[in-house]
Amino acid sequence: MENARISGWQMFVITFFFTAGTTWIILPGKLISDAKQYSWLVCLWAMVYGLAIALLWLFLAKRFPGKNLIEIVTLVLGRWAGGLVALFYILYFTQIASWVTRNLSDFMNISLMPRTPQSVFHVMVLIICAYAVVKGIESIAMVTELLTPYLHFVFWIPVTWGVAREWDWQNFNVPFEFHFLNTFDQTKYLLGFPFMETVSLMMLFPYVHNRLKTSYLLGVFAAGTIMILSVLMPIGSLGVERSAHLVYPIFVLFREMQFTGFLEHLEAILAINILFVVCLKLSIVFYCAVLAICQLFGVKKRSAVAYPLIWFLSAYSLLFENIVMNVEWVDNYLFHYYALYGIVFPVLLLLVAWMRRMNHAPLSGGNRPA
Amino acid sequence: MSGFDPVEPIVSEIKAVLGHSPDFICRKVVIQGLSHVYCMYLTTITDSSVIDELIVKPIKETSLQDNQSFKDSVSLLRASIPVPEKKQIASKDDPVKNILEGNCVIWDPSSQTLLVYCTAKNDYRSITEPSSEAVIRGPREGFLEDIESNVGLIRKRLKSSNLIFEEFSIGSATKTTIYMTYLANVADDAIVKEFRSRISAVQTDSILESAYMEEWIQDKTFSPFPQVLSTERPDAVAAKLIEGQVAVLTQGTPMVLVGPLTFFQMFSSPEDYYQRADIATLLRWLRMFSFLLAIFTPALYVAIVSFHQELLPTPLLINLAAQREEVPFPAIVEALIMIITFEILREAGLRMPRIAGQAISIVGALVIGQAAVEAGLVSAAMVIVVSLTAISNFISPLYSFGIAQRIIQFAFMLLSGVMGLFGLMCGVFFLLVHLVSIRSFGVKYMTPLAPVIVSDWKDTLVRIPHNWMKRPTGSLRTKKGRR
Amino acid sequence: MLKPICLWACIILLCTGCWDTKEINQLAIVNLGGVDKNPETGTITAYYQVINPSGLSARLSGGQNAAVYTFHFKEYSLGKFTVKTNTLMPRQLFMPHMQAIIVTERYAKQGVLDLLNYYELSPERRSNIVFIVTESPLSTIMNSYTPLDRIPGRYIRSLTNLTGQGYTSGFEPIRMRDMIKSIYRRKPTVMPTIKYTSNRSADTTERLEEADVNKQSIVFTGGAVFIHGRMVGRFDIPTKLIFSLLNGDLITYVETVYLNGSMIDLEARDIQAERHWESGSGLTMKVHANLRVINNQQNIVMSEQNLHAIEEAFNKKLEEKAQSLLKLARQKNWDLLGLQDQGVEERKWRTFPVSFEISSSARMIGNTIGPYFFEKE
Amino acid sequence: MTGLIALFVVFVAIGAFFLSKDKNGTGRDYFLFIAITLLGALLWGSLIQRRPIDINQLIGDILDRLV
Repeated sequence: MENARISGWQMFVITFFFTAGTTWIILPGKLISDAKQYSWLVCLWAMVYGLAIALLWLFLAKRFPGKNLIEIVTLVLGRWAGGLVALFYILYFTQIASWVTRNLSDFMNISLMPRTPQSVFHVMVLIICAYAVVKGIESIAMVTELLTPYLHFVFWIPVTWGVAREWDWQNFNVPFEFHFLNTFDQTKYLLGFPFMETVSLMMLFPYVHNRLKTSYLLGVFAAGTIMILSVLMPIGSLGVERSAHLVYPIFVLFREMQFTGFLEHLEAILAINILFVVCLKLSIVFYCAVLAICQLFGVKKRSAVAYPLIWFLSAYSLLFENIVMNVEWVDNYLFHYYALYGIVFPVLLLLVAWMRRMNHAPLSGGNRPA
Repeated sequence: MSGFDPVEPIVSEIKAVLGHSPDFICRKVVIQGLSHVYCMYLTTITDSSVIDELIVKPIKETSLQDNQSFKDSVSLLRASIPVPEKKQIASKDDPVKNILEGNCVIWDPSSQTLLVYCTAKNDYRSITEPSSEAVIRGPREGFLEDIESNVGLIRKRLKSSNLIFEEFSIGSATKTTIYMTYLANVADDAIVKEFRSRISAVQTDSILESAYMEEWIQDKTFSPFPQVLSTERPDAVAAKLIEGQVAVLTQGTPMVLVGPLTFFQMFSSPEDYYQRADIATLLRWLRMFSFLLAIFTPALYVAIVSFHQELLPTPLLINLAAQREEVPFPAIVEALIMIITFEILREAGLRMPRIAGQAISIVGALVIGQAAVEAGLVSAAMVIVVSLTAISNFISPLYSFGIAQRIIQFAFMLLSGVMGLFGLMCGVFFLLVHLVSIRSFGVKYMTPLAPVIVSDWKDTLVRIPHNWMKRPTGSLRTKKGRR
Repeated sequence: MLKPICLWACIILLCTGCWDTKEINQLAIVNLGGVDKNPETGTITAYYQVINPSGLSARLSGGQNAAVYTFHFKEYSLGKFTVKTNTLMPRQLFMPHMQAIIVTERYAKQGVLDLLNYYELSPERRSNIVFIVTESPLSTIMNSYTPLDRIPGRYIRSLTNLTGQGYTSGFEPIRMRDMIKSIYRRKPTVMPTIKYTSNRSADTTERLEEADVNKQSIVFTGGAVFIHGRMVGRFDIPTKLIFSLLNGDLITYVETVYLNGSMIDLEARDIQAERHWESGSGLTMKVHANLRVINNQQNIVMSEQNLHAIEEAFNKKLEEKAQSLLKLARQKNWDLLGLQDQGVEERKWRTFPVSFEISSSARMIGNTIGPYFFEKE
Repeated sequence: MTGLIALFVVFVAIGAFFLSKDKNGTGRDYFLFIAITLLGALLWGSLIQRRPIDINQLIGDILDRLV
C-alpha cells in the first residue's frame, strides 16, 4: 500500500474517466438498436442505479475506514474464504482490463488501421499502462488531471458545433411503442457495464483523504450525463435507424462533420481522444488489479507483477473471436456476472461483518476497527 | 631552498609533502635580534607582491626592542603584519591544505604556532555578459569562475540578512568549495534539508563543474528532462531565491544550480520579468507552442504522410503526391536523413566560433535541404518540416531543455514511423506518465498543472503584472505563503 | 526505468513489418465515382476517376497532360471491385477523397440499397459525399474534362456547395448520408439529376481550349425522387425547390411575380416553414419570408402600397405552388410532406386536410427607389 | 510463432535480471513473477493451438445453468 495521496478533484476525474471511459464509444450503437429514441431514458435510470450501488459501496467502505477492498475481504471473511473472494475480484479486474484493451483494438482495426494485427495494439497499450501502474496511483491521477482539459475541449467543441447544425427533431418520433419492462430487460447490460465496474475503485478509497463521498458520486453522475448526451447526439443528427446499424455512431458523427470547406477530416482527433481515454481507464483498472495481487500476496514491488500481467492480459483479450460475439455475450450474461461482484459480494461482506459484530460486541458506532 | 634547522619537525614535514614541487618556497625570516620564523607558500597560486611587501618586510623591520609590550613573538607578528590573518591553526595536516589553497603559512618556532595569511592570487576575468543566456532587456552581468565574486554578485542583489550561505568542501582530490544559499524566511525547510542532505552525501574524488553536482543531487537519473536549473545570470538566481528556491554555487564554474525546477519554469526566461506583462505572457505561450511544434511536427508529418493520408485536404494531398513523385525513400527514412544531417550541422555550428556558429547551422540546413530537393532525394515539404522543428528548438531558453526536446522528437518520429498516429499517441501518454512521475526535491515536476494549484497559474502559464503578485508561488510551500 | 525501454525496443523490433503503411505515391486518389447496374444481366460497372498529381501541379513540365484518368471495371458483385482494380490500376485504390458518386437512372430505378450497404461498410469510404443520378450514359460523363475546375469531382462539389448556401444547415440534403437516413422514412428524398449536353464525351485535353462550355458539359436538370432507396419519379427544379421549402430545408430562393403587366424578381430570404397541427382540422403550414426586390420592371412609382401589392402577389404565387405540390403528392401517392412520419396513419394521409398560410414582408429594394419608365401619354 | 517465443524468452531474461539486481526483493516477488508469466504463456499457448481456454464461454455456461 503505497503512501499516495489523492485529492478530491483527482478522485472525481478518475471516477469520471473510469466510468465514462469506453462506454460512450461502444454502447450507443447497441443501446439505440434496443431502445430506439428512448435510449436516453435507459441511461437515466442506469445512472440512478449506478448512484444507488455506489452508495452501497461507500457505506461498506465507511464501515472499514482506511481499508481497500481486498483488505476488507480478507479482514471480514478470514484468510481462506477472503483469499478466494479476493481472487475472484482479481479475475474481475483483469477481465475489465482485457475487455477494455479488446475494445480499443476492435476500434482501431475497424476504423483506422485495418491491416495491423490486434495483439500489436494490445501489447503497446498494455506496456504503457504497465509503466503508468509502476509509477503509482499519484502519477495516474496527475496524468488524468493533465488530460482532462484537452480531452473535453477537443471533444465537446466540434461535437456541439456539428450536432447543432444537423439537429433534426424529426428523428425523435420514430414509431416505437415503449414498454418499460421489456426495454429494462433488454438493456440491463447497461446497468452492469459502466456502473458496476466502479466497484474496482474501492481499491483507491484509502488514498483519498478528503471529500471522497462527493467526488465519487459526482464522478458517477457526470459519467451518467455523458452517457445520456452520447446517446442523444447520434439520434439527433444521424437518425435512429442509422445509428442503430453503426458499430461506432459517435465516430461516424465525427467523420461527417464539415465546418469550412477546408476542415473536413476530424476523425483523427476522436481516435486520439479514444486512445487516451482507453489508456486512462486501462491504467486505473490495471492498477487496481496489480494492487490487489500485491496486497493479497504481500509483494512490495509492483513492477514484478505489472509487467508479467501484460502477457496474461494480451492473451486474454484475444479470446473473443469478433465483436459480434462480444456484443452477444454482453447482452446475455454481463448483468448477472457483474451482479456477482457488484451486489452479491458487497452484501455478503456487510452481512458477515454485521453478524460477526453481533456475537463479538453490541453494534457501537459501527466503524470500530475489528 | 635555504638550509633548514633539523630542530623544526613541522617544516621538514611540509617540505616532505610539498618539497618536490618547483613552486614551493620556504623562507626563513630573521626577526631583528634573536628569533626567526619560517614563511612557506606556493608562488604559482599566491600573489608574490603581497607576500614580499606586506608580510616579509614588516617582519624584518619590526625590532623586538621598541615594542617591549608584547609578551611573545606571536602577538608581535600579528601586530606587525597588515594582511588580515585568516586563522590560527595548530594541527599538522592543515598547513598543507592551506598552502594548497594559495595561503601563506608562517611557522614561529619560539611559540610553536602556525599563522595562515590569505594571499591567494585572484586573476579572474572581468564580469561579462553570459553568452548562452543573452537578453535584450536586463542586466548584462554574468557569474565568474571565482565563487567569492559570485557570492558578491548575489549579495549585491539580495541585501537581506536572511540570505544564508552554507559552505561545503567536496571531492577528495579537488576539495571544491560549494556554497548552498537560500533565503531563510522564504525557502521551505524540507527542501533546504533535502538539498543539504544530498550535497553532503556526495562522495567523489573530483567536482570540476556544477554538472557533476547536478548529477549527484538530481532525483531521477534516466530522465532527459533537467531537474535542476543551471544559469549564469545572477538576476535569475536572485529572482528564484526570492521565490523560495535553493541555489548551489560551485568553485571554478560560472554555472549556478538552482532547484527545485518544475516543467513550466523552463518556459520562462529571466527576461520575462523585465518585459511588460502582456508581452511576457505572449512570449511564454510562444515558447510553449514552439515546444509542441518541435516535438510533434516531424512525427505528425511522418504519421500522416505514410499512414493516414485521408487527414490531408485533397489539394494538399495532391501537392504532396506530386512532390514525392521521384523521392525514392519512404517518409520515415527521408525524415531520419534530414534530421540527422541537421543535427550534424548544428553540432558543427556549435564548435565553430560563437558568432558564425548559429548562422552556419541554419543556412547549412536550408542550402543542403534545397540541394537535396533538387537531387530528388528529399521532398520540399520535408525540408520545411525539419527547419521548422530546428528553429522552434532553438527558442527554448534552457539549453538542456532544448536537448531533451530533440531526444523526444527523435523518439516520437520513430514511433510514428512504425505505428502511425497510434504509436505517436502511445508515446505521448508514456511521456506524460514519465513527466508526472518526476519529483524535483519533493516538488512534483508538473506542479501547477498536474496537482492543480490554480493560484500558481498566475506566474507560470501567465505572467501577471508585478503589482498583482502578492504571494510567492504556493507550490514550493514557502513559509510566507504557507497554506 | 531501463526495463520499459527494453520492452519497448522488442515491441518495435516485433512490428518492423509495419502493416498499415501506404506510400503517397502508391495511392490512386479517387475523386469521382460512378456506378451502373444492367437490369437484365445484373453486372455492375464501376467508374473510378483518379487524380494524376503530376499533371496537376503547375511546377512540373508541360502541365498539359491530363488532370484525371478514368478507369472502369465490370463485376457481378460490389465487393469484388477492390480486388478487380488491381488488374488495371497500377496504384492502390484510395477512396477517402471521393467528392461525389454518380448513379445511372436505370440503377436508381432498380433500387440502390445494395450500393448503400456496401458503401457504408468500410470506414475508408466517407458518406458525406454528393449522391447524383444521371440521365445520360455514365461513360460520357465520367470520361470528360471540365473547364475552370480541372478535376471533375471538385467541379461537381463546388457546384453543389454554391446551391447549398440556400439551405438551412449550409448543405443541400443531397448527400449519401441523407439518402441513408431516409431509407426507413416514408417521406421521399430528392437527389439531383444531371445530364451531359452532348452525346460525345470531351475526353481529350483540347476541350480545355474551347470557349463554349455549353457544347459539352454537365448540367443539373432537376431532382430524382427516392422512396425506401428506390427511384420512383423525377422533379423539375421549381418543384424540387418547393419540396425543400415546405419541408423546412430551404432558406433562400428567387421567385418572379407578374404585377400590373410587368415582371418583378424577388429573392425570398430566411424562409420559416412551421407546421401547426390542430387535432380537428389537420395541418396548417405557416410560411413567412423576407423579400428583396432584385429586378423591378413596373412602370409605376415604387410606393408602400405597391410593395404590399408585391407581397400579395408573392403570397399568391407561393400558395399556388404549394397547392400544386400537394396535388402532385396525392396524385402520385408520394408522402411529400412527410405526414406519415409525423404520426398520420397510413390510410388517412392522402385525405388529410393541409392548409397553407403564407405571409411575407418586403424588406430591401436595392439601389434604385423606383424603376425608370416613360409616362404613357 | 517463433517470434513470440523469442519475445517471451527475452522478457523472462530481462525480468529475472532486474529482479535479481534489486536487493530487497523477497522470494515472493520471484514466485509471483514466474507464476503470472507462466499463466500468460499457458493462455498464449492455448490460443496458438486454436483451442483457446475461453473463460468468457465458461462464465456463460455456468450462468446458463444457474439462471
